Amino acid sequence: MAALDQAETPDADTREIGDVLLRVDRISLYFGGVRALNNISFEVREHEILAIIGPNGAGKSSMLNVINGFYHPQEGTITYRGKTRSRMRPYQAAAQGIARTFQNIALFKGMSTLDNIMTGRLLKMHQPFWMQALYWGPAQREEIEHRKFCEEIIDFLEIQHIRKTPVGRLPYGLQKRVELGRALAAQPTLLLLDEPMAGMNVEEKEDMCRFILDINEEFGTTIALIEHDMGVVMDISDRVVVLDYGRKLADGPPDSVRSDPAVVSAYLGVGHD
Amino acid sequence: MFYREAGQFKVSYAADQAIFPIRQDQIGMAMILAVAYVVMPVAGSEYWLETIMIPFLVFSLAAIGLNILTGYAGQLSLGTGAFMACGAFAAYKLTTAFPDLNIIVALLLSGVAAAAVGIVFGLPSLRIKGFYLAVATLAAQFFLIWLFAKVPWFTNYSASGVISAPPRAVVGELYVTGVHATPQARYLFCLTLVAVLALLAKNMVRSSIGRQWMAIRDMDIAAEIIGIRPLRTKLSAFAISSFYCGVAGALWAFFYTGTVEPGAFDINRSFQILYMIIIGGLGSILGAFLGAGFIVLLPIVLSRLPLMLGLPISTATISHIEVMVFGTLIVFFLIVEPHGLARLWRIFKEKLRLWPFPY
Amino acid sequence: MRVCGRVLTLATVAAACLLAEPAPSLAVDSQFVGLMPYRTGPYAPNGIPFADGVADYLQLINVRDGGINGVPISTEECDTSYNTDRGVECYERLKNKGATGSAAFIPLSTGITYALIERAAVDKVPLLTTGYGRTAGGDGRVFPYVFTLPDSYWSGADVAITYVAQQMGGFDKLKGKKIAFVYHDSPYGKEPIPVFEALAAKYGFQLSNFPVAHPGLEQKAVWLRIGRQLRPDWTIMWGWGVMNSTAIKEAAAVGYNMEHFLGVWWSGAEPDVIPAGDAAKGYKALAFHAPGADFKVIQDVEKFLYAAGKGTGDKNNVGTVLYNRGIFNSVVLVEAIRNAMNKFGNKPMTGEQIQWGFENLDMTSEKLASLGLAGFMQPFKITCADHEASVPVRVQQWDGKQWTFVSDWIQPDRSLIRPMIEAAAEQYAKEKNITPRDCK
Amino acid sequence: MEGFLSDIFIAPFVSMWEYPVFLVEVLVGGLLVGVMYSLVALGFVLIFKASGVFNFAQGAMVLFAALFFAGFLEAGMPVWLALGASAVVMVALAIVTERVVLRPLVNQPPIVLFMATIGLTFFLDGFGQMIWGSDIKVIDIGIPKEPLEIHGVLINSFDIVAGVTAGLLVAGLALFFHYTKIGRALRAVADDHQAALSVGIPLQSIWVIVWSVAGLVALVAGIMWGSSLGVQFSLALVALKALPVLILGGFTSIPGAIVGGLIIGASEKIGEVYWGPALGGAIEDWHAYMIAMVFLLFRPQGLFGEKIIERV
Repeated sequence: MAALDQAETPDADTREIGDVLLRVDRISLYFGGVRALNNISFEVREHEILAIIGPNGAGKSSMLNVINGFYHPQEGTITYRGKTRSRMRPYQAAAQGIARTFQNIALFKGMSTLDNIMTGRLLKMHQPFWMQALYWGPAQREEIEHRKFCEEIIDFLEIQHIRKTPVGRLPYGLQKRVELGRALAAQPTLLLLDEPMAGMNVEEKEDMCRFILDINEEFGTTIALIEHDMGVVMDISDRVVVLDYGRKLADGPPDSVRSDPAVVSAYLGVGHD
Repeated sequence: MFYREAGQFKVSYAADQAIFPIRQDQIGMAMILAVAYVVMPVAGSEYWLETIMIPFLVFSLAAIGLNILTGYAGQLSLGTGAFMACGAFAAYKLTTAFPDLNIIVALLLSGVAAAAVGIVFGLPSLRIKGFYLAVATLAAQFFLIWLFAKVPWFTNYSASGVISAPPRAVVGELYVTGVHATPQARYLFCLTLVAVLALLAKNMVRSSIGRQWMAIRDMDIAAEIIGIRPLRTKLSAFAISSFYCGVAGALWAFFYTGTVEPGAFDINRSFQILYMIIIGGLGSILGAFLGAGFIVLLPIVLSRLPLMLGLPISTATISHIEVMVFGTLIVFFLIVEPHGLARLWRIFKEKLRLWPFPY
Repeated sequence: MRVCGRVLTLATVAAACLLAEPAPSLAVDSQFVGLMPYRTGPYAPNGIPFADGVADYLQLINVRDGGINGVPISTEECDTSYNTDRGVECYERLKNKGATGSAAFIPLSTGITYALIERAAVDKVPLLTTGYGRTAGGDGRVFPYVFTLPDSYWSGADVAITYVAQQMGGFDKLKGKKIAFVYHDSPYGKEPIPVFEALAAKYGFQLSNFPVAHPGLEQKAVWLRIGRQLRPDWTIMWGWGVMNSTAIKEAAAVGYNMEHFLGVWWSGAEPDVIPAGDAAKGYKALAFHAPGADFKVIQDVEKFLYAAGKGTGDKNNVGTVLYNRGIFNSVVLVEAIRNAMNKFGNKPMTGEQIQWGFENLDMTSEKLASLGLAGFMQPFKITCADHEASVPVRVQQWDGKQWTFVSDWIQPDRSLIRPMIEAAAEQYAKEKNITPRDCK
Repeated sequence: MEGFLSDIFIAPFVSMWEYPVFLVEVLVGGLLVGVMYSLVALGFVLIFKASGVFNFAQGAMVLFAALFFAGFLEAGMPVWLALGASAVVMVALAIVTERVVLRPLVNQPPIVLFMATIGLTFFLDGFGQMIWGSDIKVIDIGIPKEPLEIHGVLINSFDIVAGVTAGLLVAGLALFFHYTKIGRALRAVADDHQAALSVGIPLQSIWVIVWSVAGLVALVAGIMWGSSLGVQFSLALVALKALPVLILGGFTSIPGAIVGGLIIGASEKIGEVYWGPALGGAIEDWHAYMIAMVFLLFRPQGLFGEKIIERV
């Protein structure tokens, strides 16, 4: 993983929870009359794994959509790397180092695995289109350089055999992996994962957990994830934020959240009775 | 038997990323080029060169252009004819206003002019999608054709509104347009230009710009979230697509018919190019050539068929049957292989790999 | 998929076979005439009777006379659908067929004519464009292979204004009058505008132009403006195909007086007025030849072809305006070939020889009569320099059943048109670096 | 330049003010032309609504229906019999289309189905003309065509008949959609194919029905257009005029097709009459598309289309 190690976070392998990377401050989001998020505040710290949990319709995905600029909250602010942002487009979030995966896989179905992951490198490729058209000199070198990088991700995620397969033909679990690979290709500072293990069997979940932990440990990538499997959440996350009907119920280390009475009654209690 | 890639190992990413990574394909391509460059000009009759090969090449180029926009970037356009007209009229204005301008430069500049127009009419694509966008591109189609017919400046104030290509040479006395140009010279010029532009297009679609287009096509929201700027990407597709269509239009006017009225680039032309990329295969440069070949040859073959078979059918009936067969074939191809001839070709190659043993 | 592969291969092979130049199954010693009609497409209703006329007369020559001076005629049709690029393909396909290549081409489309002018000059094949095409083609010094006989649009425009003036009681009455010009928005419709403008300046009438977009189904706005706003004294129309009948209907719908509505010779045939029904009564159009079946040649067609089941098309079309125009085209072509044979010998003629035949065409009244065309049109003569001849034109009127002449023959004003044609031709020659022939 | 600007920004309004009667005539003429556009657009909407297919062949179906109707009339059938016979032809066409074109293409992307209908367009054009020939046919079913003057405003009686016919047709369709079992099934299919299938609505027969209804609408449009313009090849081109109407009204809205048609018809005639001269005329060709495009920029789903919510 030579190339990955040279990533933008020099203190990668120390993996100590650092300063606040992202602060969500009193966010409210409405769709017409429906209030999807209600006065939510929390923080994501550097190098941590933060889990956002809550029952269906709690506003988890909306929260991620707000963070990466797809939804624009009516109230509240988001501060990322010390900068408070106003209205911003998703591609600007991507340029600042926020990458994500989606609950209902959002791969480019007509393209191969390799091309999907290469697409994740777009922001790092700077040759003008006419150089690309000539496919010569710097453009070709750039292409090969990034190909190497993507091959490393492919090795890391153990998807070498499906390198040239159109992703539309892949089974669900592999598609999830490719999507993770695409997000990783951008060498993100903050990685948002929306239910990365939904619909997977135990074996696949274990693989995915391993990847998430490896990413976090090896590259020091900060991860915010949404997950329903409580076992997984409690195992891998440093901190847990609990949402319910657009409100925040709890925020803290897994153990304290687990014992929080509000959480137990609203969520865990219902689910695990 | 002959088409095996076993034993060919790729040792570098550069080799793996080549357009034709398999040796048999390289040989095949070399043979096609040899036929195109040597056999055709020597053996092909004037009829073949002038009315089959040149329109085939021109259409291929236009189909590549539309394929970039529709097949790769996923923006359905019915304005191809208008962008071709832009190229044709720009080339006419350029060659008549600057008689010393080299024809190659004039053609490329006319492509640039078409690209500029393409960008303007691509702007709505940020907000309008799918069939709505297709109908919006019709605005470009009808407006531009009207404009070229109405503003006499475009036709150098010709009373009839018809432009006619002035004679121009590539170098010295080697004329490629006008009456002095031999069919061979015209054909070879078109062939070279189309081959080079096709290569450039192939390079673009396998580079990061091509991946951006495809990302927008496959899922525009996800594309934006991984950092692709939708407007810029869509506009680049419009611009480059229009460039190709513009050059194709200029070639049409200068190398095929020799004279052009705006009506030559009407809505039917746009549809014709659209059939080519659908039948050839969306999102495939090879498909553009296959589709163009199919659409150019089909009516000619159909109109000759009864004559060849000696059937006493009236011209009108032949024409009607021709139209019917054309429509039927479109439906037939869509049912058999919605991904077009390019996919059929790939399946054929995969079969060939195994041939003559089934497994 | 396996089947597909095979089908594909088969199709490719079949296509390759078909495109190989077919061995000409035509008799070696016949005169080949390549025809490029349009029997399909938006203008088919007008293209069909014309094409039938052309084909029937050539057939008649074979059946009745055994060919031209004993040389039989062979033909092949290639349908253009009025598409310029299909026209070019047809031209290229047919031009080298037969023993000597196609004798001439009759495109019946201004767009196709424009595309073929240069090619025909290089290939030395005459283009016969009777009453359409490039007006400047009337100057034989610059356009040796284009024949716009017997009249160009410019002659037509001049006659139209002359007729209007006659109806008003003299050219001096034109001053201050309003004339509307409704035209097909294409090279065809735009051609006469310079002449109308010149005449408007000369006689002081007010000209208003109304373009109608192809194919001409939408004229409501145009006719509201003409019939309810401008209210012109006369309306002149250069239309083709469905545009004509639509114009007549829309004119009637705004209550426009048909007696003051005059079309060019391409707007004055049965398919133009019949669909409009009674609304078309009183509508007028120019004509350089007569309609109807009262000519020996038409009767011969009926006798030798249709009675024997050898006719090309629908018998009902025989004797209609466009059918007769088709006959006229073939008559001119056959006489040009005959002329050439008389000079070069009775064998299939080349395009170059037929061009000579055209340039020495002298259609006297006696000759017209001997061809069974007595009273069909006025005599004319083609020369090296003058490929148009500008024969006198008449105005015909639709009475609900048939066309009848309502004016005398009107001679176009050569002194006005000829210099304009020569100037246009000269400009073309300059653009294309052509040195005009010396015709002395 | 100044003259040109005045022709664009001042003269048209002055003229409207000075000759209000003429303005009314243009407006009424435009609205009634718009109704005719709506008749064609309706067919598009029906099929798009129920099957998600952008049926480019609607124009060809109009021509096809009109050719058969005119042909039957010419063959000496009385009007009602010709009407019935052509209706049978259109239903048969719907059945064959479903069987041969649509069924094999189920679940293909919309553009493939769109292309297939273009193929169908060619087939219908060729087939119809091969049977009935390319000559202009006249449909005369006794609709009066004389211009009427009402308070000095000239109105064409034919246009009035067309307007009433379109109105009746739309009312009929609205009732059909809202109060019949088939209508409800159609709406269910429009919402979600798979859901409709899973509650036992037979998709294939629904498609046959909706294509038949669209075919009958095409027949009505064909008769109206045919008696106004004559039946021949160019009639298929009116389909192109229905496209901006569709955009404006939204692809899925029947009232949208009507309102869109009226707006397009009126604005296009007013544009041509008042601004056409300054711009060189024949602006009708693109005017409607430009209006539709500008409109789309502000309302991408059309006037009555359902709002598009983007989700990930």
